[in-house]
Order: sequence, then C-alpha cells, then structure tokens
Amino acid sequence: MTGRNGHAGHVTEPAPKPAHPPVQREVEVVGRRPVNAYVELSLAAPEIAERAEPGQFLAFAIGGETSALLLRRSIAIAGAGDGVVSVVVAPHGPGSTWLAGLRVGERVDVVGPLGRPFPAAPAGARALLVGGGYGAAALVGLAARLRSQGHEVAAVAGAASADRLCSVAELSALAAPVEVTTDDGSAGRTGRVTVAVDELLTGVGVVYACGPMAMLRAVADAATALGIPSYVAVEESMACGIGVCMTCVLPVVGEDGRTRFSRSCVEGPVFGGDRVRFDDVGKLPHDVVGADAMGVVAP
Amino acid sequence: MTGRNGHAGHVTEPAPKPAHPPVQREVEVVGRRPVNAYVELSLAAPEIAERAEPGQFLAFAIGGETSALLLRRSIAIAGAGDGVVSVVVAPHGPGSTWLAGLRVGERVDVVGPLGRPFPAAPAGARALLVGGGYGAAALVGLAARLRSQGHEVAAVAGAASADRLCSVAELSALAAPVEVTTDDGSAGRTGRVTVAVDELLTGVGVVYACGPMAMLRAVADAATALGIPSYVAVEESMACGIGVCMTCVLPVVGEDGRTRFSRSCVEGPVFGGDRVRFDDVGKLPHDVVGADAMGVVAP
Amino acid sequence: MTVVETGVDMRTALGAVEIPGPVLTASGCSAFGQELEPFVDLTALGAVVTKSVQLRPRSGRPTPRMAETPSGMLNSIGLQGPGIDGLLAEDLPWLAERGARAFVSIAGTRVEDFAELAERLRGVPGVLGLEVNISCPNVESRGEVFACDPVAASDVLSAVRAAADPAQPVYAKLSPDVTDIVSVARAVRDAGADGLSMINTLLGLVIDPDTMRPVLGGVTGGLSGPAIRPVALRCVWQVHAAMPEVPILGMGGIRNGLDALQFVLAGASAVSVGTAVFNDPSAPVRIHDELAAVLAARGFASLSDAVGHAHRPAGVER
Amino acid sequence: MTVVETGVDMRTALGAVEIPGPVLTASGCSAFGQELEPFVDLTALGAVVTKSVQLRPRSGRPTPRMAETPSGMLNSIGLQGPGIDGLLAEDLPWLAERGARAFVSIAGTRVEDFAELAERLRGVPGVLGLEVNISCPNVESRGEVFACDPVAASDVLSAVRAAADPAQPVYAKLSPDVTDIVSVARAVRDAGADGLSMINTLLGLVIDPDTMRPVLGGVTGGLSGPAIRPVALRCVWQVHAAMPEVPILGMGGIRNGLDALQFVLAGASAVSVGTAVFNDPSAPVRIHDELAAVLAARGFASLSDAVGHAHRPAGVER
Ligand SMILES: Cc1cc2nc3c(=O)[nH]c(=O)nc-3n(C[C@H](O)[C@H](O)[C@H](O)COP(=O)(O)OP(=O)(O)OC[C@H]3O[C@@H](n4cnc5c(N)ncnc54)[C@H](O)[C@@H]3O)c2cc1C
Ligand SMILES: Cc1cc2nc3c(=O)[nH]c(=O)nc-3n(C[C@H](O)[C@H](O)[C@H](O)COP(=O)(O)OP(=O)(O)OC[C@H]3O[C@@H](n4cnc5c(N)ncnc54)[C@H](O)[C@@H]3O)c2cc1C
Ligand SMILES: Cc1cc2nc3c(=O)[nH]c(=O)nc-3n(C[C@H](O)[C@H](O)[C@H](O)COP(=O)(O)O)c2cc1C
Ligand SMILES: Cc1cc2nc3c(=O)[nH]c(=O)nc-3n(C[C@H](O)[C@H](O)[C@H](O)COP(=O)(O)O)c2cc1C
Ligand code: FES
Ligand code: FES
Repeated sequence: MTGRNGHAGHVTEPAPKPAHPPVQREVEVVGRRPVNAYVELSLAAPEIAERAEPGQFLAFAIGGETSALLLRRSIAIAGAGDGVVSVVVAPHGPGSTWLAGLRVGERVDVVGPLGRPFPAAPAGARALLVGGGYGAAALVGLAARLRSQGHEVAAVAGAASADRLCSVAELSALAAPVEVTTDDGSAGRTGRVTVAVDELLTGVGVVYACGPMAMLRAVADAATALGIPSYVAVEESMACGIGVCMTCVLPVVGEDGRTRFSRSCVEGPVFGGDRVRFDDVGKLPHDVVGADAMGVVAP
Repeated sequence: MTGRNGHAGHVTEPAPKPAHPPVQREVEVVGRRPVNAYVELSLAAPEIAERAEPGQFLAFAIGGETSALLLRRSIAIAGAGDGVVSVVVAPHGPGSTWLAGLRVGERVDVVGPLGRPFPAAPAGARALLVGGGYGAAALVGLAARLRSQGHEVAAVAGAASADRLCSVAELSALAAPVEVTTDDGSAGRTGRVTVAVDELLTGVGVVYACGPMAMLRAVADAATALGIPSYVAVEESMACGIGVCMTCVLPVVGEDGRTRFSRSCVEGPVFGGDRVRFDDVGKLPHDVVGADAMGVVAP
Repeated sequence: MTVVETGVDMRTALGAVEIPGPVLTASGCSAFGQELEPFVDLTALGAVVTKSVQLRPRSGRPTPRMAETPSGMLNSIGLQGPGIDGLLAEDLPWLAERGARAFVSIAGTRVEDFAELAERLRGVPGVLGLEVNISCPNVESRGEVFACDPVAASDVLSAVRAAADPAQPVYAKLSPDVTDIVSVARAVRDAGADGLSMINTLLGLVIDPDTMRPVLGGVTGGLSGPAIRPVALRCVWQVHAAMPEVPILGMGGIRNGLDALQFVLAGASAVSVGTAVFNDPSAPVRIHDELAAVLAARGFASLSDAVGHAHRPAGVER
Repeated sequence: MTVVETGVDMRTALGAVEIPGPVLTASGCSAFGQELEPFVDLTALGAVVTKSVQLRPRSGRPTPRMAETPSGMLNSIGLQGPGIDGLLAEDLPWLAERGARAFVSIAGTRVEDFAELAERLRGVPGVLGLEVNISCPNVESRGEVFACDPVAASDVLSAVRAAADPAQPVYAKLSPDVTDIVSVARAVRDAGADGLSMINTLLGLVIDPDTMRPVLGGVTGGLSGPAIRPVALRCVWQVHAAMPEVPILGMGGIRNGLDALQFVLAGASAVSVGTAVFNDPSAPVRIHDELAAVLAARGFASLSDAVGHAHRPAGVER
C-alpha cells in the first residue's frame, strides 16, 4: 500500500492553504431544518460565506459564557452563498446536541472558515465524490464548484441506515450517477460505500471523500491502488480548530517523503488520501519526525 | 436593642416548620411576564403549588447537565394556586439572568417548597407587611392568607426606584393602606421604607418583612423598639437550599436565649426579627454556640 | 435498589463490612442524612457518610462560607457541628432507627482527639465504620495539615485503628494537595487504615471583584465539584496502581453514573457523592441506578468485576 | 491598546523589562503566535509566550491528546515542536519581524539541556526573556518532575540564570502539584529566578466510558481552564504573601477581565491566557481591554496600583 511509509511515490500534493484568513463573529441562526437524523442550520454570516471554500469548516462556541463546555465544536461547511452559511449537525454528545437545538433568531459565536479546502481537480478529470453520513453535506459545495469548472462528477452517499443519509437530493442535482448505499439496506444498495466506489472508480481522475475515518481509509486505499489521487477530509478531535493547541494531529507524509504529526485543523482537514498513514493514527511510529526525541527508536 | 444578645426577652417564637416536605420536579414554564425590572415566571407544578406556604422559596437548577453553574438559585414563591407557582426574578448575575430568560414551554428542575413559612399573626392583630424590591412579591400570598383569616393588613413596598417596585397592584387589592416609597422619589414617597413604616406601626400587632438585609434590620429594629413581634425573610447565599451544606448560616438567638449559627434555608428564611443578630452577620461572636471550639474567646 | 432490574450485583464492601450498594454520600455534603429523606431512601445507600465531627460542638466559620466557581464551588464551613455528644445523642440514633448505615467522619487537631472520637464510637449501633478526615490543621505542628505529611497522617491512623472498634473499618481520607499521594496512602495503609477515601477538596481561593478581597472569611477554601474530577480520578488511579489490594472510596465531582463508572474503573470499590447533592438532592440514588445501568450495558455481571478494570490491558475485558 | 480610552496605565514589567500591557499568551496555547494573527494584534500583547521548546524537534505523543472536562480540558501533547534550531530559524524571526515580543518557554529533561537552550537564546532579537518550564520529568531522578522538588527546580534555575543573557529576565514556571508551593518558589527565587509563572496544569485523568481505558495515550494529562482557576489564585496568593517582591506572571483559567483582575489583586503583575484561547481566539486582547475597563471602574489609575491589592487590609483602597 502506498502511503504506509515515506518512501513510495505519492500521487497527491498537500491541499492548498485557504485564500482567506478566518474571522470570528457572533451570528444569527436564520434557518433550521431537520434532515433525517440531522439538523441543518443556516447562519447569517456574510464575511464567512464570501470566504468559504468547499472542504472548510466552522468552529462553534457552545453554550455561552456560563457553559462548562469550553472547547469549540468543528462542523463542516455544507453550503455558502448570499451571506448565509449552512451546516448539517448530527446530535451526538452535549456540544453537538446543543448546536442542533439552536433556534431561529438565536445567536452563536463562530470562527471560520477554517482549514484547507479541497484542491481543484486535474484539468478535464472526472471526479468521484464519496460521503459517509453527514459527511456528504460537505461535498455539495465541492460538486457545484467542480461542475462549474466543467468537470464530470459522480457521487456515492453512504450511511449506516436510511435516516443517516444526507444531501442526496442536493448531490443528485449536481452529479450523475449518484449511488446510495446503506449498511442495513434500508435505502439504496446494501453495504459500505466501497461496493459502489469500486465500480465507479474506472475512468475517474480524482476522488474526494468526507466521512468516518474507516470509510476515508477504504476509499483512499481503493483510489491509491489504481493510482488515482484522492483527497480526504478527516475528522479528528480538535480543541482549538485554529492551529494553536496541537491536539488534532495525524501522521501525514509530507512532500519530502517524511512523516510528520500534522494538525488536521490547519494542515488539513483535507489531506491527500495516500499521505495519511491511517494504520498509524493513534500511534507513534519511529519514523515520524521528532519521534526519536520521544525515546521511540527504530525497531 | 433586644436581639443583640441572648439575655433579653424575645417577643417572637421561631417560625414553624413547614407542613409538608419539599419535592423535586422538572416543571414547565407556563407563563412569563416582564414586571418593571423583573420577570414573573409561572410554573406548572401542582405538587409544589399545593404544598407552598407564604414565605417559602424554590431552588432552581441552572442551565442543564452541561452548565458550569452547579448551585441552585433560591427564589421566593410569589404565588401558588391552581397547580401553578409563580416567582419574580431579578436578573442579576448569570444564574438569575438565565432563569429570567426562560421561555414558555421550556422546562426547569426545581426543588420546593423550601424553608419555613411566615407564622400566623396573633389573634385579631393588625399586620404590617414590608417589602423591599422584588421582596414584596413574597408578601402577596401572606397578605391573602392574613385577610382570609380576618386580619387587617397594611403594607409598604419600597425600592431604589420606580422600576424596581414589585407587586404593588396585588398588594393594593389585599391591604390598606399600601404605601410606596422609592429612594429616588421616582414613585410614591421619597426615602426608605422606614419613612412609611414608622408611621404605620402604631396599633400593629405583627410585622412581616422581605427584602434586602439592611431593610430587614431597620424594620425589625423599629418593631422591636415598640415591642411588636416581627418576622423577616432573609436572603443569605445558599449552596444547597435544603439544609445539608451549612453555607447559609446567620447568628440567631434561640428559644433558650443562646445564639447559634442557624441555617437560613431550613431554620429560616423566616426568622423572628428580634432574634437575628444583624450586627453580627458575617462575624463570629464569642457567644455563638461552639465559638470556643473555633478558638474565639470572650473579650 | 435496582439489582433486580439491571441484573448487576451491586454489592460491595467498606473494608470487611459488606454494603448493598457502592454509592455513599460525601462527608459534609449531606449533613447527617435527615434533610435528604424527602429525596432519597437512606437505607438504599451504601452508607451515609456524616459531616466530620470533632470532640466539641463547633460554630464553624463566619459567612461568607462559599463561592461558586466554574463547575465547582469553594467552601470554608469550618466543620460546624454538634460535637461527638450531640452526634451520639441525636444524629446516629436517628439514622439507626431508620436502618441507615452511618460511616462516621471524625476530625481533630491532635492525634489524641481522633483516638478519643474512635473510642467513643465503638459499638455504637448503626455505625458501620469510620472515615478519618485528616485534612485538618495539626495544632502540634504549626498548623500543617495532617494529610500533607505521611508521618502525621500515619500517627493519626494508627491511633484511630488502635482505639476503634475492631469490627468497624477505618478509612483515611486523603488530600490531593500533596506532591506524592502514593506515599501518603502507603503510610496510612501501613499504619492500619483498612481503606482510603479519595479525595478531599483542593485548596483554592476566589477574590470578590467588588470588595477586592478574598470572598471567604478564611481566605482560602476547599474546591469541590466536577471541576476537580480529573484530579480525583488521577489520585485514585495512582494509588490503585501502587496498592491494588487497598479498598478505595472514590469521590470528587461525581455527578452521574458515567462519572461513578470512571472511579470504579480506576480502582474505587465504592464512591461518595458530594457537591452534586447541592445541585440534585436525589443524586445519590440516581447515580446508583445510573451506575447499575451503565455497568449492565457494558456486560458486567457485578460491580466488583469492574473495579480497577481500566488498569488491565485493553482487550482483557473481564 | 486601550490605555487612552480607559485612562488606566496598563504598563508593567517582566523582571526588569517593561512591557506595554499585562496580558500574555500562555505557553502551548498559542503555538508561536502565527495562527492568532487573524484574531489578535500580536504587538499589542505584553508578549507571546511560545510553546515550550527543547533542544531537538519532537513529534509529541500519539493521539488522543486531549479530553474535555467540566470547565476545563486535559491535554497530553508531549511538547510537540520544532526544537531550538527550528525556533531560531523560523518562529522567532517571524515574531521579531512583526515587532511582537517573545517570552520563550524552554524545557528539558536534564539541567544541561535548559542551560544550553538559554545559551542559544542569548541576544536573539525579539526575545524578551525566558520562561523555564520545569514541569518535565527529570531523567536523572527517575522521572520525577523538576518542579516537584525544590532542589531539582533550583538546579535548573541557577543553571539557566547563569547561562542566559543578563538582559533577559528568567521566570520559573511552577507546578501546583506540590505540598508546599511557597518552598519551591523560594528555592527558585534564591537560585536566581527573576520572576515566577504560576501555574502549570494539574495532573489529571479521564477514563473513556466506551473503551473503559484512560482517554489519553499518556494515561494522565494536564488539567487547565476555568476549573483550575481557584487553585491558581490560591498559589499566586500564597507566594505573593510570602514573597511580595517577586514578580508573578499569573495564569490558570483566565477567561475574562474580572478573572484577570483576581490574579492581579492576588499579586500577579502580568497574566497569561491559555485554554481560553481555544474557546475564543481573540481572548488575549479582549481580556486586556476588559481588565483595563474593570480597573478603571474601580478607580485604579494604573495596573501596578492593583497588584497585590487584595492582601492589604480592607479599607486601605490604595
Ligand atoms: C473538521 C471537522 C468537521 C466536522 N463536521 C461535522 C459536521 O458537518 N457535522 C457534524 O455533526 N459533526 C461534524 N464533526 C464532528 C463534530 O465536531 C463532533 O461530533 C462534535 O465535536 C462532538 O461534540 P459533542 O459535544 O457532541 O460530543 P462529545 O463526544 O461529548 O465531545 C467531547 C469532545 O470530543 C470532541 N469530539 C467528539 N467527537 C468528535 C468528532 N467526531 N470529531 C471531532 N471531535 C470530536 C469534541 O469536539 C469535544 O471536544 C466534524 C469534526 C471535524 C473535526
Ligand atoms: C430565600 C431566598 C429567596 C430569594 N428570592 C428571590 C426572589 O424572589 N427573586 C430574586 O430575583 N432573587 C431572589 N433571591 C436572590 C437570588 O437567589 C439571587 O439573586 C441569585 O441566586 C443570584 O444568582 P446569580 O447567578 O444571578 O448571581 P451571582 O452573584 O453570580 O451568584 C453567585 C452565587 O452567589 C449566590 N447569591 C448571589 N446573590 C445572592 C442573593 N442575593 N441571595 C442568595 N444567594 C445569592 C448565588 O446563589 C450563587 O451561588 C432569593 C434568595 C434567597 C436565599
Ligand atoms: C460544603 C462542603 C463541606 C464539606 N465538609 C467536609 C467534612 O466535613 N469532612 C470531610 O471529610 N470532607 C468534607 N467535604 C469534602 C467532601 O466530602 C468531598 O471530599 C469533596 O467535596 C469532593 O467531592 P465532591 O466533588 O463530590 O463534592 C466537604 C465538601 C463540601 C463541598
Ligand atoms: C494544550 C496545552 C498545551 C500546553 N503546553 C504547555 C507547554 O508547552 N509549556 C508550558 O509551560 N505550559 C503548557 N501548558 C500549560 C499552560 O501554559 C498553562 O500554564 C495552563 O494551561 C493553565 O492556564 P490556562 O488554564 O489558562 O490554560 C499547556 C496547556 C495546554 C492546555
Ligand atoms: S485543533 Fe488545535 S491545533 Fe488543531
Ligand atoms: S443552603 Fe445549604 S444548609 Fe442552607
């Protein structure tokens, strides 16, 4: 497998830095819509909307001054335009549940757009977009941009079950074919996204994926095996979202072939799928730059 | 001044224990009404409403599971009937501001009724009720009870300024005269409640007061000087409201003439006005029971 | 009790004495139990840990005695209480009548005070055991807190263990405000403590922005509540790692069943609920039920299977 | 800066070096300053306290590196960083170019490491002074943390003070995880520290209820945020009471101007904002402005008038 260590050739370049720095604003919720198991929020945030690029995310403060939850919650940008940005939130723990409970008219402190966007597709390439769960939402803006640049776009949206699918209608308006998979068969084909991805990869010039780590890895591996560049938007636990805390790192192979613990908030969340050492996430391999100073020696 | 130490005769008995134990319930806000600088909340809480006696209070949990504010906030019961209890909240710090911001349909965890109620008036006695700021709200139920028991009731409602007056209309329907005072003269007579109290005390058989500590002290001293029993509902900082933490104590002279640090949540909030050693609040006088064990010796 | 509902055997022990459930109150946070009666079936608790008692009645400190802090509070009560005579005359009989178990917290400023208290509590009905609150200033050592010195702490514990009823387990309550809690734990264990209560409050301070002076009359106070939970868990973890055979009564910021589970997994065989009671007077029973449910959900047949589980290598699930 | 608006003279000093305002970043919570640029005018800060640097580049620990806790967080980054060469080549020149002052945090596992780092930082443009992070395991003493032992701590500080540029003040950063912080403070002061940074994180632990193992790979981690503020204030209070002449850089849970005020009143002549930056990247400037406003509202003409004010008897308002 390429990407397992720094010596193999890589077919991706690091994702580009965003065109604009982030801003911090207290914004008003102007729309709220349940979407299956999720909640789509629209925020009046013109400065963020005009800066946002597909693949970037927002970081929300949770619960005001008196909240016991100090850390921001990162949520991918699902749409941006006309002064409004939208996000799709899955109520999970206390923070995302609070976010999903915001009502129209309430205000929330948000920092964004953050992170590196998906890079452009190679000229003329057909693109395959793969979204897992609410991860599909982050691909809608990308699909639109790719179409406007003249690319053909296919998409796969997968989830555990029908109620956890997302953005299928939006993607269907921009991409063809759009395949749906669910683990339990409650919608589309039964199985993981890979059942559809494997079929659709032929002829594809670039793959973009957003979703759970296991899915990203499967999609990246499938693409890399065929020599197709892939870009994955990872979801690592983040304390700051802006690059100052170093909690969100992953072992990523750089352009010089050396692996570093890279911050997924500012060096990602979009990484080359063949550059993330998925196997070593949560580990400290000896060949990560600076591992020696941690007392880790080559076996 | 009587009440300064344990040796003088006292004209009050300790307030009676409440008739019913408190309950803990998550209740729905069924009404919300701004009243001058305050917010009146009505709560659907039948078990609390049927147990509540005038002078008791409720303790509200603030901000749900994820709140950084752990301690309940105590708020006097302003009314109880038909399954509904009401309170008047002055937005002050984060907790009371949160409470005052509750909306109809929202739910809040409440414990109550707590504390000892105002004791009955001596047979046939004319009663004077004195409320400072939102403290007047706690006297409305008392006025109604006294009237229903055939007592004549007069009342004074005072505040710093007109917008901090409370329950004047409700009291006016139950008591006569009802005098209003404001420090700045923006409503009623200019000055402290005592300007009216001093005039109205003649012929009064019992005084009840609720409001800031300085007001309670002035009213209690005026009543005691004339040998009139007074009952004051104090407002001490409380961590638990139910009697287990010992944070809310005041030096209070007991029936045996000895001063103890009494918990204002379960031995109060209603105390005999001649039994609270106002001068010694925040101090540790040597004659408090157990002061010797703290190393405090008689001078 | 929910033993039947969840199927989890929630029995545990304090020292050699079996108790039906692992959730206790924390000393000073439920007085002597009476006030909790409207909210909690006291007999269903592992035990009521009573407010630390001294030989003489104490007024406690002047107010203000508390300050709210982020996810916690600071207190400086000064051990207000009835003294041992009052406790024996009123509070313990009240608990015993109801069949509630009392784990009696004792405090003093001299080694002999502690021993005398233990002596007075021998054979008292309903007294399951003693928790020795050594977070008190030692008047014989310029006010240094017993719990901060392994020697002073073990002096207290050996005196108490010698004086106490042999049928009553003696737990030493440790302070987290030390450089090396394991060495204090080891010292009191060697002195005869049957178990360890961990942790007492952390020393803290809050300044009132209006008066611009410390809020508390005593200047500093004890920090408790969820804010300190990670410190408490660390202490339990370190001591259980060093002395897995010593029973631990864990406490510090426990607010729900998952919090209690963390303490059990770290090595506590029982837990005390303190500050959370101020937020939710029914917390001790609620937490018992929640703990039973979360243990069941994780496939534990009994509480004891879960004690110290987090120390076992991952993959070793039982 | 808001000096003009509020009329309060916010100038203060780190050791003998004057800085325009008392609010700094906290080491490890603002990396090397770059990422804050969209949110904060770095030159307006008292200084940027840089992430602790060691001699060699470090990968830091594997993830997970953090856990959120009530009003705080636990971290175990493992001092990921570029090493002193990287710092000198890239980060310090970047700050210097912008006119931002760097207060460089150095760390090591041997006394000589610290000295070598201080040596390398002599005369480097933009380096205002050094903060010595002694909350690291001392490899020569079975991994005991330098800051937990007054002797080890003072060894580091005297080596650093000897090696460092005389124009650069050297602050020792103390750990709260000790029985007696005043004795550590005294030891490092006697060893030549020009000031004290207080506090570093508290050692804590969180267990993941799903994996039932410690969340952090390193098992324990450092607790920070508003949860620890009362402990931090207590440490500042105790040390200022014992050694009022020693300048203190206060930190631990500062989130707004009133929090910063508490530290100043307790004895800090400057403050660092750490975890709050994760919540609000503009926190350092916001807190500067809020502090100026609350000082003005209390009638202080200058920050320095307020330093240690809470120690003066009530009534003595200036
Ligand atoms: C770049 C990025 C984009 C994301 N986009 C979306 C999105 O579009 N919609 C959506 O619903 N969620 C998204 N997430 C995940 C979302 O951030 C987490 O679900 C959320 O932080 C969980 O917080 P909690 O309080 O509900 O849960 P808890 O589990 O209680 O959170 C505890 C702590 O862990 C962190 N954490 C927990 N789960 C995750 C996770 N999956 N990823 C990152 N941090 C986590 C939290 O931020 C918090 O600090 C994204 C995460 C990242 C990093
Ligand atoms: C028996 C009783 C009855 C009360 N009745 C009313 C009422 O009817 N309407 C109303 O608006 N307020 C009432 N109060 C006061 C109310 O409890 C406080 O205003 C409120 O707790 C302040 O909380 P906060 O978070 O807004 O302020 P903060 O000042 O931030 O509170 C910090 C801490 O101090 C305590 N505290 C602060 N001020 C007071 C105070 N005045 N009394 C007691 N504790 C305080 C809080 O409970 C909290 O623990 C009553 C208090 C008591 C004890
Ligand atoms: C108001 C209050 C009073 C306390 N009194 C005592 C006491 O008398 N004896 C004692 O050993 N611990 C006392 N404690 C400490 C608690 O028993 C407990 O160890 C600590 O608060 C941590 O647990 P918690 O976070 O659940 O409260 C007291 C704590 C509080 C908050
Ligand atoms: C993620 C993180 C990383 C930290 N890294 C360092 C560090 O490298 N060196 C250091 O001296 N302190 C470090 N600290 C401690 C802080 O500088 C500060 O002392 C502590 O967090 C308390 O302040 P706070 O509550 O404002 O964060 C770190 C803290 C956090 C949260
Ligand atoms: S989340 Fe803080 S560096 Fe990435
Ligand atoms: S508030 Fe706890 S005893 Fe009164």
